[in-house]
Amino acid sequence: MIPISWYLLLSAFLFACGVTGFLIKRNIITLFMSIELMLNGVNLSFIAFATRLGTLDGHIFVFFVMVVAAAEAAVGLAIIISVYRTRETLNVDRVNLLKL
Amino acid sequence: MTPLFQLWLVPILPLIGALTNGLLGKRFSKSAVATVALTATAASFVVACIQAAILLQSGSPALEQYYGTWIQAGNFSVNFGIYLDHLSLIMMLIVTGVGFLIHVYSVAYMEHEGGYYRFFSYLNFFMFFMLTLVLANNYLLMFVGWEGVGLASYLLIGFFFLKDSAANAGKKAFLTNRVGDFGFLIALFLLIQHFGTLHYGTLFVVQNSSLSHMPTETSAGVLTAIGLLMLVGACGKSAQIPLYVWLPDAMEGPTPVSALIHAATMVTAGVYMVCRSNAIFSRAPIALLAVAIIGTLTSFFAATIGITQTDIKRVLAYSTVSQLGYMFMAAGVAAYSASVFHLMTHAFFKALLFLGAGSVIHGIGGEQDMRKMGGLRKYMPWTFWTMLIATFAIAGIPPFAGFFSKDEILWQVFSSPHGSKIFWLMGAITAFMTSFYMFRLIFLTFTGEYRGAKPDAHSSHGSDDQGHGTPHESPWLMLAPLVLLGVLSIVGGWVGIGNRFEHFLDPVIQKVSTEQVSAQNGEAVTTPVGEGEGAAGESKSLENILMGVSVLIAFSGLALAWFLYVKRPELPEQIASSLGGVYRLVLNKYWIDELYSAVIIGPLVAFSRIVLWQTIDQKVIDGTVNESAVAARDVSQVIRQQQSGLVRSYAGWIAAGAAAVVAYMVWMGTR
Amino acid sequence: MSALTFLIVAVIKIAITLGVLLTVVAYTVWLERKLVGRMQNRWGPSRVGPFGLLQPLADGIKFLLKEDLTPPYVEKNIYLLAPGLALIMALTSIAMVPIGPIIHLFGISTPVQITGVVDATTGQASDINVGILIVLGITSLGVYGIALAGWSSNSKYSLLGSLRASAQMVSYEVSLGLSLVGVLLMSSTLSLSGIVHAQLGTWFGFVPQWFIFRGQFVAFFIYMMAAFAETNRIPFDLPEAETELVAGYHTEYSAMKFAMFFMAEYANMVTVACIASVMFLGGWSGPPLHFLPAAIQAFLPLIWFSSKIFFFLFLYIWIRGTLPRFRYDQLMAFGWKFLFPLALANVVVTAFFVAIRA
Amino acid sequence: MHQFLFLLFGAFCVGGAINLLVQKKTINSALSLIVVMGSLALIYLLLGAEFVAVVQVIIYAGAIMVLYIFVIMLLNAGAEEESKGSNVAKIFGIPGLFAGGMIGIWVLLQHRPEDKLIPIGALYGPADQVGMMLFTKYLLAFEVTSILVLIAIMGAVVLARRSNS
Repeated sequence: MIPISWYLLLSAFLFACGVTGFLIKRNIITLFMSIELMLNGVNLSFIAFATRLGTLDGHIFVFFVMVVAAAEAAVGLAIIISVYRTRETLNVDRVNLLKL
Repeated sequence: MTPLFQLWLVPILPLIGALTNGLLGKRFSKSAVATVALTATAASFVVACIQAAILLQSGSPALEQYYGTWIQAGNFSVNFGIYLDHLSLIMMLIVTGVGFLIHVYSVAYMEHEGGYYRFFSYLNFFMFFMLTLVLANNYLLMFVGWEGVGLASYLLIGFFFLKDSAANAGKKAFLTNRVGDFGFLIALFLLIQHFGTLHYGTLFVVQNSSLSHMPTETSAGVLTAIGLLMLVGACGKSAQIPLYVWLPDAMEGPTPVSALIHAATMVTAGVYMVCRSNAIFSRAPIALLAVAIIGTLTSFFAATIGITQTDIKRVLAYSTVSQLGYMFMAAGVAAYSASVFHLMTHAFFKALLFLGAGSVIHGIGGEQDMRKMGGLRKYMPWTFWTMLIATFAIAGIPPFAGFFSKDEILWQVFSSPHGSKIFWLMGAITAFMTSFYMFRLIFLTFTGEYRGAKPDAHSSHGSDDQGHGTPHESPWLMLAPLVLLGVLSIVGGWVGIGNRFEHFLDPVIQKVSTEQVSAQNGEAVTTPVGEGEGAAGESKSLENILMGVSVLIAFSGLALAWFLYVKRPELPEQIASSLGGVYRLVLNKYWIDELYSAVIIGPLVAFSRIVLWQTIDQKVIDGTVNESAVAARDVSQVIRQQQSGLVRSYAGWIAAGAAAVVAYMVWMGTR
Repeated sequence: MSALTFLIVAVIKIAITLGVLLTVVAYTVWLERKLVGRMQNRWGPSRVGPFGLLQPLADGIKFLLKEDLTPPYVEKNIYLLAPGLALIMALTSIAMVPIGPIIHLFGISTPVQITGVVDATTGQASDINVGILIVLGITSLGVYGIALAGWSSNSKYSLLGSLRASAQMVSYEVSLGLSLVGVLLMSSTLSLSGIVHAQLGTWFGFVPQWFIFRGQFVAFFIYMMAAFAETNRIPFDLPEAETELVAGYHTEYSAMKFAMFFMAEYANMVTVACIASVMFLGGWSGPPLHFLPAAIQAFLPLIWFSSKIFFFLFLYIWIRGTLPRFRYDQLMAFGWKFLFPLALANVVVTAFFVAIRA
Repeated sequence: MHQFLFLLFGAFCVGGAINLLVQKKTINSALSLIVVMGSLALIYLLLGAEFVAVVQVIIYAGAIMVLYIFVIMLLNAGAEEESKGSNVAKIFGIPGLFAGGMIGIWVLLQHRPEDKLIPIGALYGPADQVGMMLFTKYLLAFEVTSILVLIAIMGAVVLARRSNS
């Protein structure tokens, strides 16, 4: 018997960790992984609420989130590869040609 | 209504031709271009004839067709509609018929000019707008045509746009017309304000019109204002004092253009408009008087100038102005039918004259100065005879067309309640001068010896690249229209015998006489009392006398011309020198252009340059723009520091913003 | 049954299964060496014990006693983690496989399946509803062992090998999963025992109603191809192509860690064989042989199952002895351009027929 | 039992997440992320969402993360270099983040009293029901996501292909 708020706190924590990672990490791949982490946190709260409300819709949304995550990973990693080919670096701070 | 009654076809066909030539003409061969243009015009003419027949045998005063709403603002609405009554019928037939003939003529005349397709596309374009003008069922649509023909004439005057004079002439015509259009527009606004509609049917048809119940304005009133403003518009378009200056310069355009636009059709738009608005003018005697005065002055004035001009086309131009003045004079004495009648005959013979002049110019390789012509009769007999016919017509010698119309006008001026003897006198003198300078033209051009040096191939008009040896007759393609128009110039006037023409126009003209208006009820107005016949019934003898007088005048003009230019060719110079200043004054067209440029244009330009341009535009407007741009740049200088190109800082902002949003939502949710 | 007995039974089943599995793995190696030897017209191991039967034991001892050296410049912890990961993943998935029907021992009745229990209400054997998916998941996790091994050992051969391995396994997992979809459609369940139960029964009393006989032979073919690629066996053993990359991803490994990879590979073979037999060959079910004595009848399911496993292992070895190795682009092209569309087509056709039947 | 399992896997999640942040090497971050995902899958199982759990393992751990690892190996991404980026992230992002987190926790604690307790397997989401919903109620969204994935595939191919080929 677990109060739902525990799940929610866990998911919030995961999400927060994802955001923090996105903010403090420099490696572009790690940034993407932080995004995945955020998505997972959201998924957890989806599932928790689905159980709490006794409906399966939450599960469905998790599927959609996963699909989007997969697509995002595929495209993102492709972008990473092409960026690496041109800029020879994975550090986002060095990929800043767009400024000024 | 019979399925054959498809008025929209009449304007649309030339438009199709214009678009076809204008868009694809570059790829067409000359013959193809000509075919397209001619087919469009001819078809339009045929359709026009069919429509006319339908109207006449339908017996109804007017037929109208709606093709949907154009503007819908409150209870004021303008719709695309075509309105065919006897007036617009005549105009339509003139435009399409003469237009077609001139198209035929142009095929040969423009043979060696550049921009062949451009020319015909413009010409068809003009036809479209002119037909819109005459067939519109409301003033706004008419105004569209009005502007459209202005545009077309601008394009055609400036057809040889490589020539500075041509381009300037085009600009001049356009600007001068704008002045007139300004007045016309205000007149339309007044109409909308006071009658809430621009639709002829609503305005003029007696039963449902607030206008036709208005009394005649003894003193100045709204109708007077509308009438005067319309007159301004008409002056612009029909080259009346003070806005006539553009028409002589418009002769820079190719001669067929001068014939079609600046003699036969467009310049008569003003007359058409005045006659169309007769219900208004008849109720505004002051405006009517103004029309008459301006018409009379213009005709007299232009005639005097015409005497001294040596450029064949300019002579014709001034005679056109003078004849238009005649029409206005007629309209000014509420003799609208006479005015329209003269409009028609004038369309015939003046078009013929221009085409003949064009044929002459064409024949001697672009020379336009009459002093370098002469003796062309034996080189180009067809041209000579046809032009002679036209001259007889314009001089008002029976039984040619001009005689009937001119005589009608003079009689009306003399007899109608709005008319006066002074008008008649001036008109008569003008008639005298007219016949004088017209025969002067004929004699100078066709009789005597050929004074032209060997004309160079590349002179005034365009790039006429066929080297002319001796003068030669024009090809049959140009002569055929001459002949046809010649026939029309002879028989065209006969329709006026016995006031038939006047009666034909009765349904259009609202007879407004003082007592009827004081009676002020519909049925009194609806029973038309033929003013003309009434007058004619009483004083047939007087009319005959006047007729004789005008014929006499015409012949005397002929005689004088003969005396001066055939019998004693040296006299004119002597006279000119003896007259001295006066002659120079007239020769230089009274320095009207110089006057305008000094009084109006100069100050205007100076004002524009100094105040509008250097002060308002450069300092205020540009200054505002530049300053705001500078300010934006400075602000951006500060802000753009934020665009570091570092993804993570952007992410940081996003996170902060999201947190703020969440906090706000929670706060809203928990209070 | 009580939680305690459940626990005890589970532990016992795990112990037995693991033991058997490891033994099978060990003796698969022996069998392979023997068979390939015969195919190449040599004896193969024959010194240690009769027919060299003790050879695996000797090998094990050798692996244990060899010096366990760790090359410098390797990612230490990952380098150590990788073999364990590989082996664990290989051994785990056997837990889902229904090896036999319910047996009754000492008054306790339980299916011969680690994750299986007897449904109290129906008395039927039941297990995880998504067993097959779990197997697939674990198989997909098996990639990590190889990938990490290759990457952590900081050598270009290993890196290339692991790159190849991960790409190849990820690609072929798609075809693998899709090839099973047909069977799942027909059995309309995801639980392995359920699938086995769906294949019980025979035509004319002796032809078993296995899915391979019910139109899934194409799927079976696809599955076998994909399985060979999954387990990095010839003709798909590009990751450890000794002629190109010394030994692929486990070039830098030695002694017991190498042995772990070795065992993982063979355990994977066994697992794949189990899944194949369960999905297509009816698992422990088979044509009833009534003429056999009851004592043997009791063990018939296990016999059937083990014989199928043996058949598959033999097939592995046979093909290894027969076929040459693919080129890498050929491998990928085969996987994506042939197997994948074929599997899709199979799914569509099967779904069509299932829909018609329903 | 249930609480014990939840706390165990939750601890795994937290540890993995934190490890993802503190690790300097990309590969370690990836592995810890895998740990997080695995334990999340088990938590899903606790919540009765077995199908989601398995799919989580197959798709996330089995496919997506393999892709990450693959790219990490391909680009041979070692330890991340220390480069001074912008401080905006640290100045605004993290405080804002913690502010948001605090607010979230506060809200949760606010609603603690009527908080429902979830027994193990309170909702049981077997594959067939989920699939039924997926193909009836959410069919349109499902198809749209399939299109999305297709586009993603093409995009990935176009982006990652060498320009000279």
